[in-house]
Amino acid sequence: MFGFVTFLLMFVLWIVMSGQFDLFHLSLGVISCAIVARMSGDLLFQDRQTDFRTRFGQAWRFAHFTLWLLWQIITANLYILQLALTTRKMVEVLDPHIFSFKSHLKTPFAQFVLANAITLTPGTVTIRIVDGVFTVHAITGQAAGDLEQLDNIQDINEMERRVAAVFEPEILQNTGGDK
Amino acid sequence: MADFIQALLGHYNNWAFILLLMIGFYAMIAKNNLIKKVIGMSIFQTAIILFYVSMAVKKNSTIPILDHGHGAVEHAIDVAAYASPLPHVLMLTAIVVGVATLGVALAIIQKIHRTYDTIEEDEIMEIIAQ
Amino acid sequence: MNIYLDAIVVLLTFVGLLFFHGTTVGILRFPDFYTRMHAAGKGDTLSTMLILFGFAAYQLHHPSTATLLVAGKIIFIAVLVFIASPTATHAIMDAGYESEIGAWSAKDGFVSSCLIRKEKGE
Amino acid sequence: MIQSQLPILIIVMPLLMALVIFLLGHKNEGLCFYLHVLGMAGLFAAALGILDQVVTSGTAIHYYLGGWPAPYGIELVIDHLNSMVIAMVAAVTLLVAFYSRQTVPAEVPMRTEHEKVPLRVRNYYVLYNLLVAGLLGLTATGDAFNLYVLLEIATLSTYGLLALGRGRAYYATFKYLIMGTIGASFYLLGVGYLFIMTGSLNMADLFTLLDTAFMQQSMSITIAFAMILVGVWVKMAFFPFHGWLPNAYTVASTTSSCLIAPLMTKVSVYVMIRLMFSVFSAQYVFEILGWQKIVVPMAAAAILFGSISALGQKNLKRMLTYIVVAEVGYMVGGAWLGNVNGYTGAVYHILADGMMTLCVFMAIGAVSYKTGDASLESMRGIFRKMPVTSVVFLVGAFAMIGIPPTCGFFSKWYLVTGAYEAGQWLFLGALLASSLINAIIFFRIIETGYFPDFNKAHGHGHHTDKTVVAEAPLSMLVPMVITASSLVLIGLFSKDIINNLIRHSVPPGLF
Amino acid sequence: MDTYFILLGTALILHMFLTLIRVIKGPTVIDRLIGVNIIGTKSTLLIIIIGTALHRVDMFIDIALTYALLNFIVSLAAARFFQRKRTAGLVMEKEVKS
Amino acid sequence: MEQIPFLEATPLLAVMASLVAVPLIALSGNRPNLREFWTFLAGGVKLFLVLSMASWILAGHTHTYELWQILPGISLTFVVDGFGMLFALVASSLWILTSIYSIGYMRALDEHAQTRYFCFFAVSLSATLGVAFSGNLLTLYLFYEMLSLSTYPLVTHHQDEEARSGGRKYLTYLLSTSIGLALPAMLITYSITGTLDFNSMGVFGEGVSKGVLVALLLMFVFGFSKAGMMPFHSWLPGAMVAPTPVSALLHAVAVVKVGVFSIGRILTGIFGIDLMASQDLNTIVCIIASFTVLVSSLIALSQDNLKRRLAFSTVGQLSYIILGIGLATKLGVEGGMTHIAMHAFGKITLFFCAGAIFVATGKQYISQMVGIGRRMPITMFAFFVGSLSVIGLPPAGGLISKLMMVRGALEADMAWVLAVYLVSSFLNAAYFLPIVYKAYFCTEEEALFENKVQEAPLCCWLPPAITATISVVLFFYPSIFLGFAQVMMIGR
Amino acid sequence: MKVIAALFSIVLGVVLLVAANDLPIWGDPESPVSVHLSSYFIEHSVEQTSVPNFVTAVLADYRGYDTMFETAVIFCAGITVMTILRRSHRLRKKNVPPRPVREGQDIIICSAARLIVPMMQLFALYVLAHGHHSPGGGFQGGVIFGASFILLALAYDLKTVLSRLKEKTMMLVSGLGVLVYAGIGVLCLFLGGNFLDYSRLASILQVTEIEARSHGILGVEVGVALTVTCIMLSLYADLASGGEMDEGL
Ligand code: NA
Ligand code: NA
Repeated sequence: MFGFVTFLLMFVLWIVMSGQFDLFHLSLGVISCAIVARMSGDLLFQDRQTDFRTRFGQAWRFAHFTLWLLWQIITANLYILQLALTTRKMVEVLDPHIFSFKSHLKTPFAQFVLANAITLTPGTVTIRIVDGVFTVHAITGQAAGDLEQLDNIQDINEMERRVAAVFEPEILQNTGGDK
Repeated sequence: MADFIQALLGHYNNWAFILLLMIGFYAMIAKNNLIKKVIGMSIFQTAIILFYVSMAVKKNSTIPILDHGHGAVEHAIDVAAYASPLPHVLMLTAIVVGVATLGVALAIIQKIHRTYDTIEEDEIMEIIAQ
Repeated sequence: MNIYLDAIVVLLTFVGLLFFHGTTVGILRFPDFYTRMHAAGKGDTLSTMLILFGFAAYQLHHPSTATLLVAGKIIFIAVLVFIASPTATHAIMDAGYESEIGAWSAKDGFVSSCLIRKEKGE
Repeated sequence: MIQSQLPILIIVMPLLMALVIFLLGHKNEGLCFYLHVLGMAGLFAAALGILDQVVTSGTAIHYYLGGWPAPYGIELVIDHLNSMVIAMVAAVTLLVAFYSRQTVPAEVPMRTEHEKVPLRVRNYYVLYNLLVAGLLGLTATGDAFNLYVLLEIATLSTYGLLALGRGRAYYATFKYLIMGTIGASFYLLGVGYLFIMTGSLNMADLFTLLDTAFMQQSMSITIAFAMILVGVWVKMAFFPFHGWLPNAYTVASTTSSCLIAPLMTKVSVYVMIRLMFSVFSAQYVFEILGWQKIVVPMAAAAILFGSISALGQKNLKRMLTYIVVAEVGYMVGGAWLGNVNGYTGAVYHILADGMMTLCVFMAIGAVSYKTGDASLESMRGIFRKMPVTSVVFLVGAFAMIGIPPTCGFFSKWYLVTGAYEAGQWLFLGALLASSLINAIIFFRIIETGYFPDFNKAHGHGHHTDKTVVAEAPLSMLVPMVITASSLVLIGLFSKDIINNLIRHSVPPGLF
Repeated sequence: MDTYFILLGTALILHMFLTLIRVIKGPTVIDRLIGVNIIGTKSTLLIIIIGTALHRVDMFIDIALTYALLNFIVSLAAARFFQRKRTAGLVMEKEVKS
Repeated sequence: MEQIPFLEATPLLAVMASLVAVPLIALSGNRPNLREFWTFLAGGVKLFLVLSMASWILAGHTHTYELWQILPGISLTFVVDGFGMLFALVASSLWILTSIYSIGYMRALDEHAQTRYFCFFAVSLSATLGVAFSGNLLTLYLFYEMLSLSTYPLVTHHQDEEARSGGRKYLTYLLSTSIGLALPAMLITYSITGTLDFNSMGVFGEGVSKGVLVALLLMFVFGFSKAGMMPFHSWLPGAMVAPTPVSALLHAVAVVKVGVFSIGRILTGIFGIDLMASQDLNTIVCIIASFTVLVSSLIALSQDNLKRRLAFSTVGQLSYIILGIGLATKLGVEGGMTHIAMHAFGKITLFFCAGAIFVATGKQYISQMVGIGRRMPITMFAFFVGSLSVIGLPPAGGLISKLMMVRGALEADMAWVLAVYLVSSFLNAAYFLPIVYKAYFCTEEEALFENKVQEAPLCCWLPPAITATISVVLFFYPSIFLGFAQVMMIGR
Repeated sequence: MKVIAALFSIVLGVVLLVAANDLPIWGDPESPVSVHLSSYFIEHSVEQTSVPNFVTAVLADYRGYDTMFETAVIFCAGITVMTILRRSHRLRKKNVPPRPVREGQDIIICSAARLIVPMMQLFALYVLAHGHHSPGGGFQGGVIFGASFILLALAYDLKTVLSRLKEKTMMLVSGLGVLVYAGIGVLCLFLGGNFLDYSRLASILQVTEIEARSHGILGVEVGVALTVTCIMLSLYADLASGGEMDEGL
């Protein structure tokens, strides 16, 4: 099943890339997709427990999340632009420091999304994840504040909440749900 | 002399490759660090590749792949419209050869490093001399 | 139609260029490796994506299967950049952190690698 | 059918054999040797076939790869000149193939229980076959760029073969790699200038295109020629570009040096001759450029330098490598004398020197195989211990010195005659001086091998300590003996070789 | 529009040269890596711009994609390499302080 | 065309006879008698083959056998003519005698590696005959080098430090001169003339400048340094470290005579007598030879080691021969050629005797040989006869050839050469006769030998006796060898 | 040394500048390079091989012989590096400087790699299959495919990749690639043509001779891709792990 889905996804990609729709090239496409599905079919879907209905839901929520993220990225870039082009001294505008927090997210993919989201959003960059503990570099105290404020394990920050809503809604129920 | 300078200016494209060639050649000979020598080697080869590829250039021509948009299969192919394919072909080969050599060179340097614990040529020479 | 499309193209690419400008100035101006990474990570991703979107839009000038597929491919590249760029940023950041590159702090100026090590809990 | 396909068979056979050994030798490493010998035997037969074809037909064979006509596709051109070189290469590789039976497993350890995937013996033979394919390919080709590709595959496999040696092999190989790349790059650059000026890569086509007043006056063409020359000179270790060779060949394993020393430099010399006369012309080289005034004295310097350096060496293999450097001077000088005798001597010496280098390297290899090193001291009393090896070495040494009827004499004959005719007295003197120095060098070894250790056995008369004969294994002796006899045969049949092959290949414009 | 693209390309190249300053200045290897990574990403764009200018973007798009992929892998590899080495930052620290 | 009374390939067979024996000798190494049988068989066959051609040659014919064309215009060719025949006859007949002597000598001293010794002996003989029958310079050069190399193991037979240095000197001189001088001279000759075949008219036509000729002449004369022309002579005394039979055969016959023969061949066959005379080349040769004759004789006087004294004597006598041929007159050339034979029999006798003394007493120095004549009468008598021949006194063959050379000098109007001959003969007498005198005519007290010293074994004294006898016979019947020399000069 | 090297470099530069004197003007459509052979290829390669990409046509057909050896060069480099870097067990024990071990997996990179690798591989195959029409072909496809494995190795470690693609298989396939190329050449030879004369494949493939050339080109490109893929990975594995084949970078 996962192999077949991979095959289908790959074939869509093939169609986009190929631009040749004669039988010869299509059959080459089928062969190619089969090869990829065979060789790397296990890569695309890491956990095999989730069924496809759940996955469709995730994809839908993820699209929403992406839109929000895009906006965040744009603000992040505006922020960078502002910092970079400021006439003030760096001492006045920057106050970088490194901090850690423990994430509630369980699946690697969710952690990955969270990490990259942190990186792309204003003021923070993920340095590493070790056993669910994120080490983050913040460019100013204010930027960090959002992520750092929580010492309480029960609490969850804004970013993590949004990611959890996409991939692991059950976490939100355990931690007290949406704020 | 004036003619000569004129000619040099007329072939400004050669300067880049000659400069790269000189840098690479110098690094290959003069650098003490084996890795830097190898980098020099790569620059040297790249310079030659640049030289060849620059030959392929034709004014007002495009890449040497038949443009389907112009329906060229039906009509006679306009030679002037395409850059020369041959230098590209040759350099594809040269690049591959360069990469192969680079790989072998790096493998040998690893071995040298393991044997002498250094990749500085003078230090290796000293060890050998002992 | 074409004028609007061109306007979109110019807008997207120009904003992209602007962010790229921010990135460039940022990595030149920011005081330490970590802060530079901020500029590089965010600015590079978005500016690249925006310019790519601009070119994808430009393909719609002559809409046909071929050009649509090209636009699709450009989008595909943008998706790739979206995944790859923050990942690369993280990898470089992690390498610098592991290498214990000295950090800059507003209070003390440069913090030596010892402090970084302390923060890492070693 | 097979007749007409021989030109490509000699190249594809070793290539395919490399792959077959690679694939089949994976399971059974012992199989590699047999496959290898089989392939080399077939190759030798094909090489003889092609030689016969050329001699019988009296014209060059053209083979169009992919069926594409000459300047557009790549063609193989086999004429009197390279059919001889091909036969030489095939013979050397076959002989070394036999020879390698014991030496390769001894020097390149077989797979053991604990090792992950070395399979070095298999890889050794694969590289060996690739080297042969490269050498034969570059000898047979009629395309200047194809020559570069094949030169590189030959060199690359050489790096592998050399790096399998011991001790300092890696550093020496690295230096070789850098120099080899410089050489190849210069060649490529030269070809680039030819290409930009003519638009062609086919040698015959280039020859035609270069045969105009404009081209002959062109500075770019002159510099193309210079670049190509420097390139092949580096590859053949022509003085003063020789620096890499002694180190690289000394530290190589026995089989590698037996294989590479006779072939690599000789084939490079062939390449130089081929390019001088088949791309450029005798008229261009000798009359328009007239560089023989510089190159022949350089060759003389190479000879003297090589010989004198050899004189100072304690390690026999190293000594031989310097002799190789000197011998390159012979051939380059001969080719640049600009007359028929010089040309004949140079081409004949490619054959002769290939075989005699093989002979002495094999003999020294056998000694070091038995005694564990290749110093002069290892030769002590070798005439008693290894009589056959000693005789083989003796024959090789005589050839190197130039004692008739070994082939070395005849090449010197033509070279000296050519030098005399060209009035190149320095070169003539260098030839004679090097013969003398070779005599001293080899005589010193022979003496060491002939006399017992004076510290052990005093006085004359009764040598009670009967040294036990400990000859090298038969797999080494047989090729050695064949090689040694070939030195005499090549000498005795020199007239036939010259009349039937070399004289037909003399380029127009030589007097 | 072609003119605009050429201007865009020129601006990109200009910025790439600016980025090159960071590559040259360092001070640590990893600082240089930042610059190289950015230049690589922007080269992808440059390829597409060239393709557009030549009206053969359908051909250049594959090259651009390849370049983007390889650039990612190269950056990743370099980062991994220096992460493993751990000394990349230390070596340069003296320079930073002085 | 007359039918030749022998096989076409006889010269080749004669050359090969001893070469074929080599493997046989080598294989029967552990059965000495069988081994020596092969040596004798080969010697006999060889001598027979040479003799079978003798009458044909004496009748004024020459026989050519072309074996193999080796270079354009140059073949491996055997030519049998008077000069070659003369030399071949001397060499092959003396081989048999030397073999007898060798057996006695080697077995008496229980030498090591006898098999090797006999093998290389045989190879050397082949090379010698090859030189004798060479039809052109290249063939000659080939066998010349073969001889140099195959005698090396003989010279260094003892394989001790002394042998090594002697052998080193030996090869150094021979190879360096042949490669450094003779080879280029040959090549230049070939370049100029396009041939290397021997021709009694010479190969250089008109128009070769005298400078080139002189240069070539010098290169040849010094290039074939087996002839021991000063200053390239010092290998010869050094090579005396060899066992005596080797010294005897090789240094009285094979090696040195090959050198002389080669030079003779070149003077007569490459330059040609007429050219020599007309271009005054003969004067140059004569001056070099005369110098060597006188100086070597003087050195010989001062040697106490018998073999070394003989060696320097040889150096002088070889130059006699060159001097004779160098006169470039009929009588001079004939005398020179004949002297090869005369000196060979005389000198080999002397060497045999020296060896016999060594075998019997272990003594090598002349000063230790006082009174030996009483203990070894036959040996010392043979020695006496041999020295007469070398000095040129009756009744020994040496006188005949010397007289011819003297007459040749007169014929050539070179009276000063006469003086050289006379002075040198006087010196010869001065270094030989005192040995004989002290051997026989010392007082009882002076004698250094005890009564138990006896003659050496039969194998050791018989050969010198035979050669001494032949020396005397040659005085009465010089035409045995003179005939061949005269054949060469027919028509002059 | 440095002065001499600099001197040599300058001499080289000057010589080349002098040579540049009578070269054709850059971009001149009448220059020999543009006219002599190249114009033939541009004019005829489509009608003779039905490959619109002139570079591919020349690379794999007109000069396919070069390309075969180029593949062999890669193969050669692969086994050379492998042979050089692998050590015998005995030697491995001592003399190995300890390398810092990387702790755990980097979730971020791993996840990104999992997403990218399949797409990359498909793209590689696309590049290989479309070499006739767009800039691509065996080398390019092979490089990308090989790079996809390298990406995986960077994200996880070498062992993971080698458990997916066994080293034995990898090496065998690399040889197989060259064999495919040379084998097609030999097949043409058996079908009565010259070596690499793909038009002879027409009888087997049941197409016209021109199309047979096109298919022949694809065939050899597949061979090239196989070799390049495997050797890319092999080179990375050997070089990055120093022949230990354990972790990679
Ligand atoms: Na190619
Ligand atoms: Na392609």
